[in-house]
Amino acid sequence: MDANHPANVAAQIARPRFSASADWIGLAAIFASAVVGYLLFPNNLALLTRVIGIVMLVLSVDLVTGFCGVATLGHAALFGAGAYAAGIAAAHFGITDPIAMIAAGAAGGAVAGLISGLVVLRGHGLGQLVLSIAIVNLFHEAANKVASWTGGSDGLTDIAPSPLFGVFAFDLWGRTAYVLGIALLVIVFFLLQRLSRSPFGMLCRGIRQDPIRVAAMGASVRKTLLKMYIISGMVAGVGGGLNAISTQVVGLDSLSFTLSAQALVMLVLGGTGSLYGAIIGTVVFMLFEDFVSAANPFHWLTIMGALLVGVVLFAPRGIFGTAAQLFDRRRRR
Amino acid sequence: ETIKVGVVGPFSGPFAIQGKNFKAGIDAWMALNGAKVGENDVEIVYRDLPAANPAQAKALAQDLVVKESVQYLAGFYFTPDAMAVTPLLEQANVPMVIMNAATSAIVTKSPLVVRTSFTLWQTSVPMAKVATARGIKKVITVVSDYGPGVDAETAFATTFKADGGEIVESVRMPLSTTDFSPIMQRVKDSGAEAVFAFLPSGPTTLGFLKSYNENGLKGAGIQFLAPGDLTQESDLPALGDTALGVTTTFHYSVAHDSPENKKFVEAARAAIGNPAELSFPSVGAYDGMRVIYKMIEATGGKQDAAKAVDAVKGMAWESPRGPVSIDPESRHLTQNIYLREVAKAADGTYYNKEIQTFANMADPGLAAAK
Amino acid sequence: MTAAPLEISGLTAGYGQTRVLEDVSFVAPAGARLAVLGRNGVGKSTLLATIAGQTRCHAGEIKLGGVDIVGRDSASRAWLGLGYVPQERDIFPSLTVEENLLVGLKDRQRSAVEEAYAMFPRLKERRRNRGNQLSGGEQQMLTTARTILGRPSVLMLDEPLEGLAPVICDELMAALMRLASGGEMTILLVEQRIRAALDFADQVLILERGRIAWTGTPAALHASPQTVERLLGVAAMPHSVA
Amino acid sequence: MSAVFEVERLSKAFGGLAVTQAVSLAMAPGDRVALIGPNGAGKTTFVNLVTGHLKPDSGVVRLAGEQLNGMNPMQRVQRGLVRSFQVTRLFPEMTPREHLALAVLQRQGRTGRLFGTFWSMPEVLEEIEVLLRTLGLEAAADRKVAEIAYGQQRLLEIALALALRPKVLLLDEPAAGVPQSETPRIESALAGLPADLAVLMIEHDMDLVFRFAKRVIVLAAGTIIFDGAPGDVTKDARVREAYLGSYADDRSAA
Amino acid sequence: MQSVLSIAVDALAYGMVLFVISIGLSMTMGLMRVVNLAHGAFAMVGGYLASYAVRDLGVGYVAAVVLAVAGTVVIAAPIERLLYRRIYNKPELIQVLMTIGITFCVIGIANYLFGPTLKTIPLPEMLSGPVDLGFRSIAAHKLFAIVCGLAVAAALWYLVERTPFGVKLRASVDNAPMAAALGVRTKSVYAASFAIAVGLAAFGGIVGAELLPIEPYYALRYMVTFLVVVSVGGAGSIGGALLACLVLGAVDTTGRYLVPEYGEFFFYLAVIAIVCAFPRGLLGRA
Ligand SMILES: Nc1ncnc2c1ncn2[C@@H]1O[C@H](COP(=O)(O)OP(=O)(O)OP(=O)(O)O)[C@@H](O)[C@H]1O
Ligand SMILES: Nc1ncnc2c1ncn2[C@@H]1O[C@H](COP(=O)(O)OP(=O)(O)OP(=O)(O)O)[C@@H](O)[C@H]1O
Ligand SMILES: [Mg+2]
Ligand SMILES: [Mg+2]
Repeated sequence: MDANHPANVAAQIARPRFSASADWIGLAAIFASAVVGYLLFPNNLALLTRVIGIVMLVLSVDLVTGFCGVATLGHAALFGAGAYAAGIAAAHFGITDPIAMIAAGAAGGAVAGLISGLVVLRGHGLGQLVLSIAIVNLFHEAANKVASWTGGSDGLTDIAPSPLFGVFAFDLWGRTAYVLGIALLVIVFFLLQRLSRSPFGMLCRGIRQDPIRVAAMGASVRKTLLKMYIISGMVAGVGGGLNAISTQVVGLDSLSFTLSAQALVMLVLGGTGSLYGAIIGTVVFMLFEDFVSAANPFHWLTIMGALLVGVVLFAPRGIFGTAAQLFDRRRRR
Repeated sequence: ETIKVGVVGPFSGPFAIQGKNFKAGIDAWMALNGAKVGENDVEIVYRDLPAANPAQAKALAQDLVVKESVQYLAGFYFTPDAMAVTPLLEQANVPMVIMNAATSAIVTKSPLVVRTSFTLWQTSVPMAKVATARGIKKVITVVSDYGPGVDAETAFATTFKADGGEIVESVRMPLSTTDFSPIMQRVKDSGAEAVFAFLPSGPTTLGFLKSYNENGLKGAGIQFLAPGDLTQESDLPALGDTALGVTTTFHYSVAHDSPENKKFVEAARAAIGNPAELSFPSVGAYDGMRVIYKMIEATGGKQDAAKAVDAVKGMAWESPRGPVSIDPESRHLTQNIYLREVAKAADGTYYNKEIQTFANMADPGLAAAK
Repeated sequence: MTAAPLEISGLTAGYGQTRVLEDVSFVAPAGARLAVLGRNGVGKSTLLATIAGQTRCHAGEIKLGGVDIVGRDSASRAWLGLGYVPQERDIFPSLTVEENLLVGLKDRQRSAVEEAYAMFPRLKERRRNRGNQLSGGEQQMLTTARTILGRPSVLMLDEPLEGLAPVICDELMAALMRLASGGEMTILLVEQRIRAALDFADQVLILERGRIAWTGTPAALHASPQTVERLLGVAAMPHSVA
Repeated sequence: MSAVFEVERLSKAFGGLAVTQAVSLAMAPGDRVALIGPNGAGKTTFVNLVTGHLKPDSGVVRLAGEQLNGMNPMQRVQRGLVRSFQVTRLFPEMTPREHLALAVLQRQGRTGRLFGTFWSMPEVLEEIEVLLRTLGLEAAADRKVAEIAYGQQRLLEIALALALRPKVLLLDEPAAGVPQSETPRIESALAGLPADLAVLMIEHDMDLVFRFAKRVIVLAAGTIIFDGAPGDVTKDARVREAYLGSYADDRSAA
Repeated sequence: MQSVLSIAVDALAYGMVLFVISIGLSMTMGLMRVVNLAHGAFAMVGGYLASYAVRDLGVGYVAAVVLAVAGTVVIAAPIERLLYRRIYNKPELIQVLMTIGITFCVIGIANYLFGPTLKTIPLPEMLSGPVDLGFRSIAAHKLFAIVCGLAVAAALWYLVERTPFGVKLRASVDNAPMAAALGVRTKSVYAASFAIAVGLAAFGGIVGAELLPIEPYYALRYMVTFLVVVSVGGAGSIGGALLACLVLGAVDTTGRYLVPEYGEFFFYLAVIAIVCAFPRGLLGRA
């Protein structure tokens, strides 16, 4: 009888593969690579900060695409909304405190996420993809049109964030921006790890695999996805805000289809459905791009293309996905 | 000692031809003037920025300054990219020489910015004068809906109206437009005597000019006025007869008749490989290099941005495009603007034939902004 | 003497690293009606799928009419005379019933689809409907009929009775019996309904964790209730009508 | 008699084909009804109409007195009308345990939670364990569904429906693909269902039907041709001809 | 009235050009279930080959079209064999990654071989002049595009819906292992239909070159438009693609005439409206 006591039952069941310690190891790995990045490339911090901003965008794509199965080629709308929200707060309302700007970015991203979600979730499959393209293009056009707020195609300038905590100024070497970026990334990553384990995260994965089954369990597919879209918007918005702070300009490119498509490519490159995949994909893509485009500014696109093709051929689940699979296989033997 | 110059431009991507022209202009300069200023070697470090992307522009500039330790930043095809970099200059102690980006306001963002290209105000205002001189009363403007297009429209309309002309309609079309028939129909229906147009050079200009012909506007006697971006030399082979007779105003024609230009074109064509690809960004780059060499000379190779910029204020020389000088106050280039017409040469190639000169134009855009 | 239609020896197969079948060997003579039985998950479906070329064969030999087919792809196996009706009702959802049948024809005349309609009149009524608009049972009829139309020399059916109304089951089993008794066709039947399978088969093969655990005739199986109990987990054998 | 579930004159046609024609039925709590009929008679369609996966042309569906027309499938499930699918619909990359966790959490309205996991909720774990045991799925509990045999997937399909603790349970061929050796598990699971739950089961396995059902409804060409006790159904000439075939002989012989 | 008619003509011409180029993509995406973002790249290759044939080899227009289409298919065949074959039946996102990679490579190579400038395909006398329609004149090449579009639509429809090949293709796509088990040589079927789709892309690239001129970035520049058209129509549906092209062509053209500065808005709002009303595209397969 006693064996059936809830606590005992729980104790009898082997916990699954993941465990809290793996989470901490992951966070520690991110932190460690951040420190290594800082020490090894003290002169590339601007690039690295930009990478962090884009990592947030790609994480945000992962939330809807990798976890929920909603394909999107329009996620830059969320990122750009965050960037413009932070930039406009600073340039037009004098809100120059970096933390407040990040908050503005997150809020802007969340609102854009809500709008995108409301539209995109009305479609299925390819329809979704096209709706997302339409959304990002509409956002882009709108930002171009209200040039008095956004600076139009000349970009939004005059963003001058005040020093972080009133002490650390955003300088040429970009140290402050980098440290701020890393701190934000670690926080966001920690929260997303939690999220992906949570009942909500599980429900989302269920939706990706079979939405009809989820509905047959009495859960609302639309509401769940919309919620995820808003969360995803906040994550992208933080990235956009970070970008606005570190570059002090926001351009229309941050709302572009191109950026959206790149983000998706980075995600698939790293491996969908895993937070690590999103980070690894972005870092590999951007550093590789930076490296080859500096090495050969004229023909690097071909090499980039070859990389993508190579990944599909030799690591069809993306870099992280395939590595994890290999590791798993080896361990099982 | 080696002095590094960081050049940011579109070397791949849809605008690669413009980046190629940057490089051709720079190579031409170095071929003609050597890679040494006094004791110092000059080395160019290129960074690719395929499309307008201020965040990346800033990251690249930072990378150039901090890691490559460049003493000069140059290039910049798009305005937002240049704008993104200006806040860095002071702290980095680096002057920036703009070889293309054409929005007037950039030079006001930092005292360390010098421009050797042109602004859309500079090239559009003379076109309004031409229209008035031709006795045209009603014009419709058609521009691409982005910064430079709006600049061109404003510049033209302001000047034309001040001279008593009438703008019957102002059309702004999305950059992505590919089919211009409906726009031409609209031009036709507007009752204007001439159309003032601006599109970024590239694939769409072909369709635009074709539509102009095919929809019978040319036949109906509606004149075509535009800044020279529309008849960029590299597009002329593709435009072919379609462009014949189109008149544009611009600061530079590859066919400009002067010994200085002959020398330049020869060197630049050798550098670019395909002679047909040479066009205006190359001359901005060529003159930009002249300015940078002067700066190096003035500072003796020491990094001192303010001194370097001061040294070129008021500098005047004979450029391949004609006589030019740097306005000491705005640090923008005062230059001649030419009215040109697309013509066919004896060897069957097309070129922009200069038919009228507007001498010593400063940037009217800066004046208008005040 | 001509080679047997189907000869399996030492067959080992599975998914990725996991092995599902271990060293399975048997021979099906011409016109044989072989029933493959076994508990849930012992590898019955895997056996058929491996023979059909849909699952990788790790080791062993599969001979079809004397030809070793291990290296060949499914399509060539089909042209060599193998017919396979999978368990999961693999109809083509966006094709109409008639088009589904056409795919199975191989190079036969289009008019041959009438044979399928004769076997299952229900399909004829629904001939213009798309596959995904069919009821479960209709889909089952369609998969079976489609494969039979290709006139295979060896026909493998994975639970063809699932989801069929009792009357239709009777008719299908009768039709299969007719096909086999002509001697042209050798039939391999995996079926959960033990009684139906035993009524049909002339030889029984029971799998247990990927290995052949028992072979014999239906009569012998009837005579040994403890085998049934042990290998199939069914306490009392439902008695046969025959 | 107080009906928990009522259907009135439900009709549906696809193009020209009337698949459901004015079907009416009522079920009381605790009812055990089998819905049988020839292939293509409209049984699955009937279930789809009731659960909201298809929109009826006319007719009314009521659950515990509340009219369900116009509600989507999800809302119907939330009110206690739960189904299983004829062709399994599961999450291929999740384990049975995770499936059940999701179902249990959903029933408790906890799937919106952003933090915490079911592994740290002992009462949820225990409920899952009980369900797994009932259907004999313990061994497969932590393997991906894509890797477990089809028969076990069918069992999981039933477990999922049970985890939602419905008022009315609609089972579409729950035993199809389940080997005879395993059908007792299903039967025992069904036997162990709460006494006040109304169950409607579609099934072609007559042995199971006759052991389970207290009432049999026969649907043919979209209309109910028989509604009565299991004992009487084999005697009905129309049913024998349209559906049962030799089975009826067997059974009367037995 | 005059201008309404005039707009209608423009809309039709624009729509049909879009159709000619997009229909091959509709085939790969809808029938082969491959999100082939390299479609534009193949259209571009066709354009380059045709331009090269006419300008540098001095071949006649018709011969150049045939040569270019055939040439593109020949170039694409090994790519299909080595790369595409690995991504049939793979998740869409993997297909996106691979085909974007291919596109990048094609762009890079085109840039290297032909330079970054525009390439035109000189038209024969017959197609280059305007044709008088009574109320206005229209470029002859636009009429040509309309005719080509209709011809392609009809031929493709027949092939897919009425021939045994079409049945085998659709069966292979629905369920490749099962089709193979029934004796369909799925690999050859895929290779053949891929060749057809690529041929159509090349043909569209050539016929549409007057509106969408050939340059290295062609491959990416118009991809979004093609993707939108195909999805709005419903991938794999020929009628759907045709309808989508006409509707979107009309919206785009009218918007551009009436309110050019909001042209994009109307186009994308129309896209959103249509997709919301028809989540699987106008005539999409379920
Ligand atoms: N795709 C797969 N990947 C990994 N393992 C699999 C896969 N398909 C089946 N298996 C495993 O192989 C074993 C045999 O499965 P198979 O489907 O052949 O059984 P079966 O005898 O047909 O069972 P059933 O009677 O339930 O249909 C099972 O343990 C199953 O878990
Ligand atoms: N979407 C649809 N369009 C057209 N006809 C359909 C559609 N869905 C079902 N049908 C037809 O309706 C009839 C009833 O189908 P249904 O699935 O309800 O049958 P069923 O009684 O469940 O049969 P089975 O026992 O074989 O599962 C079938 O003939 C089927 O072909
Ligand atoms: Mg099986
Ligand atoms: Mg059914």
